[in-house]
Amino acid sequence: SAPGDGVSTAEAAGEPDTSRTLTKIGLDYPFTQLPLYATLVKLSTAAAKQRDVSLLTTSDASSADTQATNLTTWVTQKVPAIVSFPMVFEATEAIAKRALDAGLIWVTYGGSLEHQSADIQFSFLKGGTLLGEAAAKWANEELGGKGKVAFLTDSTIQLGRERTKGMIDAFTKHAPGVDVVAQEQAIDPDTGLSKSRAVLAKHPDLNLILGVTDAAAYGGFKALQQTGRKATDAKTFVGGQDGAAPSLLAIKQGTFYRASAALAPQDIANAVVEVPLAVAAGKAKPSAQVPITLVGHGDTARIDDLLAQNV
Amino acid sequence: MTDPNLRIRGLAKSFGGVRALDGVDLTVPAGQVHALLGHNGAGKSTLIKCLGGAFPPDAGTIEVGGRSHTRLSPRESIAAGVAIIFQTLSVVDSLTVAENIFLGQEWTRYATVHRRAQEELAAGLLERVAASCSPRDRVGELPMGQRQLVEIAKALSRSASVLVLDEPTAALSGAESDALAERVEDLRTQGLAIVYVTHLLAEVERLADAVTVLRDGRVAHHSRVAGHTRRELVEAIVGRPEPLPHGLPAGASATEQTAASASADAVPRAPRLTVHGFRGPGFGPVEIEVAEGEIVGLYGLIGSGRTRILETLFGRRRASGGTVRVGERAVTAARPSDALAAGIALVPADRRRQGLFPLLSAQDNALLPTIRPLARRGVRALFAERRVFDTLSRAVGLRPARPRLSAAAFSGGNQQKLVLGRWINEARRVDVLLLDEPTQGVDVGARQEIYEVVSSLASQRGTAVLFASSDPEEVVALAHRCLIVSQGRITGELSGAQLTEAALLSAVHEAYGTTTMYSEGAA
Amino acid sequence: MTTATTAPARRPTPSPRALARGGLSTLRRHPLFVVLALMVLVFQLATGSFLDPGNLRGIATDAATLAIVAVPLALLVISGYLDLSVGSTLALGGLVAGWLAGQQHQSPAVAVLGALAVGATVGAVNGILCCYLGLSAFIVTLGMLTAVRGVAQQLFPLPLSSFGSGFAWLGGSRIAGIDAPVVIAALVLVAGALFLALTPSGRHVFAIGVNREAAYLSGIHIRRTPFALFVVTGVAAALAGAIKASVLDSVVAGTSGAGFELTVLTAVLLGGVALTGGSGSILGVLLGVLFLGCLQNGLTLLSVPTFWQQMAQGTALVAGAALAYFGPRLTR
Amino acid sequence: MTTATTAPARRPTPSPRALARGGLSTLRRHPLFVVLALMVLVFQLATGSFLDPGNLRGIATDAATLAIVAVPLALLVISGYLDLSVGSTLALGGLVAGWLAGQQHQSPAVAVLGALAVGATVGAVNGILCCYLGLSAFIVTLGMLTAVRGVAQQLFPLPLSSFGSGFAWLGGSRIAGIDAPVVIAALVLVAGALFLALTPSGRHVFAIGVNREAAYLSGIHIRRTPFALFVVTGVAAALAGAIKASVLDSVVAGTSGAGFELTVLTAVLLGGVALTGGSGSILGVLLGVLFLGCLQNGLTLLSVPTFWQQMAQGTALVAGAALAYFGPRLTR
Ligand SMILES: Nc1ncnc2c1ncn2[C@@H]1O[C@H](COP(=O)(O)OP(=O)(O)OP(=O)(O)O)[C@@H](O)[C@H]1O
Ligand SMILES: Nc1ncnc2c1ncn2[C@@H]1O[C@H](COP(=O)(O)OP(=O)(O)OP(=O)(O)O)[C@@H](O)[C@H]1O
Ligand SMILES: [Mg+2]
Ligand SMILES: [Mg+2]
Repeated sequence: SAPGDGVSTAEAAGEPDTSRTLTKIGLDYPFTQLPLYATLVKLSTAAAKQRDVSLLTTSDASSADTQATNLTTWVTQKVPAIVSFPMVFEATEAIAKRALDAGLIWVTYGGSLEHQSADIQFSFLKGGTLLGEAAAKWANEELGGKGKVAFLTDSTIQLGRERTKGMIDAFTKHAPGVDVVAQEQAIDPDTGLSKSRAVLAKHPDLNLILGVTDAAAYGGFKALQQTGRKATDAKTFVGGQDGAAPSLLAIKQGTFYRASAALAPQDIANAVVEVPLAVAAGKAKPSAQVPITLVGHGDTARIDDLLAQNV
Repeated sequence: MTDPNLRIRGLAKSFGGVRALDGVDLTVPAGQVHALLGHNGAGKSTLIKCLGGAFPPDAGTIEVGGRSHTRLSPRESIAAGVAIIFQTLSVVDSLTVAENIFLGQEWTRYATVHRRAQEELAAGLLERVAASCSPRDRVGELPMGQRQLVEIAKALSRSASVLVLDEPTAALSGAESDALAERVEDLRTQGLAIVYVTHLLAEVERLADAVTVLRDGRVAHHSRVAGHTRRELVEAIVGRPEPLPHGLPAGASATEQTAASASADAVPRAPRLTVHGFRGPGFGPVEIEVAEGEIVGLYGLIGSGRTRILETLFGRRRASGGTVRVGERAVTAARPSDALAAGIALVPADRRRQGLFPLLSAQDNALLPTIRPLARRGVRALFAERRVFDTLSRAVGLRPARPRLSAAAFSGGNQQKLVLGRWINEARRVDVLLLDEPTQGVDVGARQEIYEVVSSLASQRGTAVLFASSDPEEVVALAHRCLIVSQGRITGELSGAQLTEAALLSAVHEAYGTTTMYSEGAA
Repeated sequence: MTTATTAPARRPTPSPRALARGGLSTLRRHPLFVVLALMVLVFQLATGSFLDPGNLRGIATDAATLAIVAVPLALLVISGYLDLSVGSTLALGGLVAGWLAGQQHQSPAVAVLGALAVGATVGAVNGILCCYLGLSAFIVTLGMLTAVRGVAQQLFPLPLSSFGSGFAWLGGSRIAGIDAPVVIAALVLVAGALFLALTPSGRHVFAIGVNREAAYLSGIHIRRTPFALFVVTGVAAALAGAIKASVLDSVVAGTSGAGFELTVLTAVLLGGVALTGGSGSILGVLLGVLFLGCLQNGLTLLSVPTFWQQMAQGTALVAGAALAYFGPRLTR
Repeated sequence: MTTATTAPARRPTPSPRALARGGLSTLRRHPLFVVLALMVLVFQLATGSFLDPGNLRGIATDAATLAIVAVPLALLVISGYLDLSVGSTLALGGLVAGWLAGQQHQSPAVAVLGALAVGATVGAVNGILCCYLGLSAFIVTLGMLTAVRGVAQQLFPLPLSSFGSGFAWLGGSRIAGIDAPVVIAALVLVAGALFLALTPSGRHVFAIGVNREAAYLSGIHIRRTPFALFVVTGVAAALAGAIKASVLDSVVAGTSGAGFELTVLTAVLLGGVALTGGSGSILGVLLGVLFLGCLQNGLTLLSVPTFWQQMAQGTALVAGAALAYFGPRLTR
């Protein structure tokens, strides 16, 4: 359903005065172990301060159960606006409904729910697709559409499944001649490294490693280097998603780490503060779309910009 | 009901290469007490464990009350009417006395444990075995002797037709042993078949109708008791036709001889251990002086405070006052390592909890505190360790003398030798040796050998030995001098020609007056 | 109940005075009481809303699933075993219940029974491997944790949701004003306490944990009893999964109950159950569960920043252990 | 080494025949050998490339960090304790080393020493709480796991990378054709085995684990020895972290070493170290480490789908435990 519905629901159930002033926004981002988390909290807190709003955070430690517990606590405590990135969208529907029923503002982050005031959208599928397409294009140009690719995937959470699907579908569609030699679960550099090493032992001539996260892909990047691949090898392509600092640096240095599907943390932080404020102010279309872009070797300025946000 | 009796035929059991039982026959008719004797490691406990279902025998049959079994599970054994007191206590520390007595055979009402009924019954049983603990005490907090009595009460609680007791008196003093003997005689008249394992020949003489001696897993001797002398039994146990070892009191003459030799030794020498005004929770003040090379016994009833005195001297418990000197040096032992640093060592009474490392090898068990002193530049001296172990195992007659066998696989008496060996080996010097029930469960032959080792430690190295014992025979055989302990105080002293079994027994009797000896426990 | 739940406690003549003394000694045996009370006080003073009925209800509902699994797990630990597979069993139970209710349109009762059957199966496998074959419970149940999660994800690769209003009853209805999960948890706690205190098998659980050999020689079923506890633990985990599925109206194979095994085990151990077996009480387990529930809730209420929250959580665990262990300890 | 590493073993007269017999009895004591050999055979037959030098090198490097922590952890478990905080200590160690080398431009030696100092500190805190204050090692180190991770993320919220070529030496250089981490792991293994077999303290570790009370009465330092082992375990975890940081040329506070504690503990327990303390050997630990390393690698080589891989891993754990436990067991 359209986000507008959510807003009207919220207002119908909420206080009578139409222009609410928000003093508190709760940001519930579950993946506290990711580097993005710290950056996001920092930038959002700063953005919220500018608008005289204080920002609350949860500590979900990547546990869907803890997330549900913490969200329930917030709803019970009537935190006036909640921005939540549900680890499991289906599991959050009931809580979001309760929040709306209690007259709170509910902003879904990274997708949309049936019950919500607004959402902050970015397509994980699109991030994967961007990477897959870029890699396929490179394979067609540099390898003549032949070669071997390994995917570092994630099938445990929704975000991961979407990114994985976008990446693999786009790549295999645009570069059908490249052999897919492995699809291995890996989201952190350690696992990325050891899985890539195993794949390389069997396929020393592996050309591409595409990761569902930059962290995993970085592990693959190191595995290739450790099997003797020169950091600037022309027949090798590593790409990931997130826009994590080590990967951005590797791209900037012109290595065979060639691409990352990156989100700008500042854009997200702004949306985290502005979307609930827009809902509170009764704006017509409060939802926001955060762009995902692919950064590659040429994009030095963009990389510097992204790195500057990671402080 | 069938005629309750026990018939074992051709029982065999091996552990790895060791034949613990090798075709043993044993028949116990109803209304008879059958003593089962044998050296440490002869296979007595193994036979009993086969009977109790602890493990299956390799061959042979066990016939109880007319039904024959080739193997029994513990439940089948209980159902067949066998009640057993195992050598290593099988009580559960964190449960109460009553719960332990009825473990596995709970009295229930509406499918729940009928606590009150159990406690009332338990109180009766405890009274019958002259135990001073309450049915609601936690077993883990009781001293060894009381735990042994709980175990006996547990066996008595079952309406059994066969009762087996594996060294039931090893941790008991005279009074409790007497109470137990009366119980056993009662049960015999009630028609139970009773198997009684012991190393104390006096008990055999008092209780047994027949006797079987095992040696290395085979029946070495079988007879009715009447008409046999101690000498013949000892010969059968030790397996050598040798004269009764001196100091084994077969009668007054031997006792006098020991006493005489002790007093001959008693040339006044420098005091090695001096304890003055020593107090602690539940005992004291006590004054003890042990000279260089002197062996002093502490004799008293169960719960009289001997263990507490020894443990406090060793720093295992906190003293509340008094001074302790080793030679000229004043010692304040806040923990055992302090005491050891001052040259005081203790062989504790509770072998299983305080002494043994069941998973470790025999050599590690015997040499644990010796490894560091033997080591050179921080590296273990493996050859020296082996040499010390070999000497020790010869001196105490360890069986089997296998250094790498884990301690859990040794028989009870041999485990005791390992624990003792920790402080009486040649490589570990101590100035003051405290022994608490040093030879519990050790067979007659080895007991003599241990007395000799301890005596030579005293005479050759000048070690001062202070030991607690519940066995008057042992006190007479080992001690130069004996202190009578009663309710935490020293109430008398016997030495020289006065030191006889009879004197000891009457001394404790006087000290207590009547038989009430319940002392409020962990005060 | 207080005294009755504790291992070697019993009450022969419950006079008012004895009861008061019992209460005091219970306090001394469970210093976590004090820690918990202090924590509640601090949270209430700092937030002003910790003790609001709504908040307490939230804590209780969360603690409920924890308690349901913690009770049988505590029994298992007392008897000297361990089950690390409960997190995955919880997920599988929730998935099966949800699948039956949502996709197969079965009645809620059938859905729950289906989940319980699956839980019992996992528990039975654990039990056979650990009790009858004598394998290390740690490794076996850790293996099962991985394997069952794999099975769950293989069978249900996509999230399940919308189980219908009938199934929602399990997690959402109120019985005498109290949420159904809390009522179930209370029943489980009482059942566990009564079992330990009053039945012969309850005594046997302790005996097996303290001295397996002695228990065996006393004719106790040293395999069957822990086996049954494994099965019950599996059933409880599956029940908790079904409840969670009902509350959230959805289940995801990959994340449901992830890490739950450690949380439950922590609650059990905080509650004074020894990992080496042989001691523990249901009252302690309840305290451990409440401690974790209140801590999580209070820190969120205070909106402590994440990393500080992690530090606080770690420190609170240590402090909880410290106070819980200092009380009844002997000097050495 | 074979006999010398096992608990109650030593050899007075090492004749060739005795050695052969020793080898056989070692095999009987460590049936995991057979399991491992079988697994290697199956993987080699199925993939054809499992035994390639390149692949073996990969397995060895992965197993190296595991072994470095597994050895001191095994000693700790033998003495009756446990350390679950190694995953977070590993992360903190890696971060400190990386920060010193990368951002502070310190020499690699200083960077590594800094990491080790931090590891020693974490270990000392664990040791004081568990050995001197007598708190439950499970809860304390679980609390430290959470708290140290919080500290790491608070101090280093952003990933660190590019530590310079000097620091890369630690993880990347080769000594006599063997990767530096493997050489370090070999040294740690040998040191651990020699410690257990040849030093008095090695015996004390066993004695404390088997019977603390008896060890205390034998005058052994029942607190100081395990305390030292906690410190060494912390140091080893930090060293492993520095190595991992060097190999990856990056560290992420949130994910580095996450779950490592369970992997190490699994390796240790698979290797025959009893969780209840008192028994185990370094040879067994090595086998446990290799078992996990080969399993992970082989399943990846076979490109088994993720969920099947989980099931296979779980099953392999159980099978490993089964075979490792059946060999030397008595009937009951
Ligand atoms: N579990 C076991 N494993 C290996 N050997 C064992 C085991 N149990 C007993 N043995 C061996 O069997 C033999 C008989 O032991 P048993 O305990 O029956 O002796 P015992 O006659 O009871 O001696 P004691 O008088 O010392 O109690 C001994 O050599 C002992 O070492
Ligand atoms: N009658 C008793 N009931 C309960 N506990 C007791 C009793 N007697 C002693 N204890 C406890 O047992 C421990 C050791 O007791 P104590 O030193 O008095 O024994 P003992 O004189 O060595 O007797 P024995 O060694 O013959 O059993 C102490 O902790 C003491 O509190
Ligand atoms: Mg015996
Ligand atoms: Mg005593």
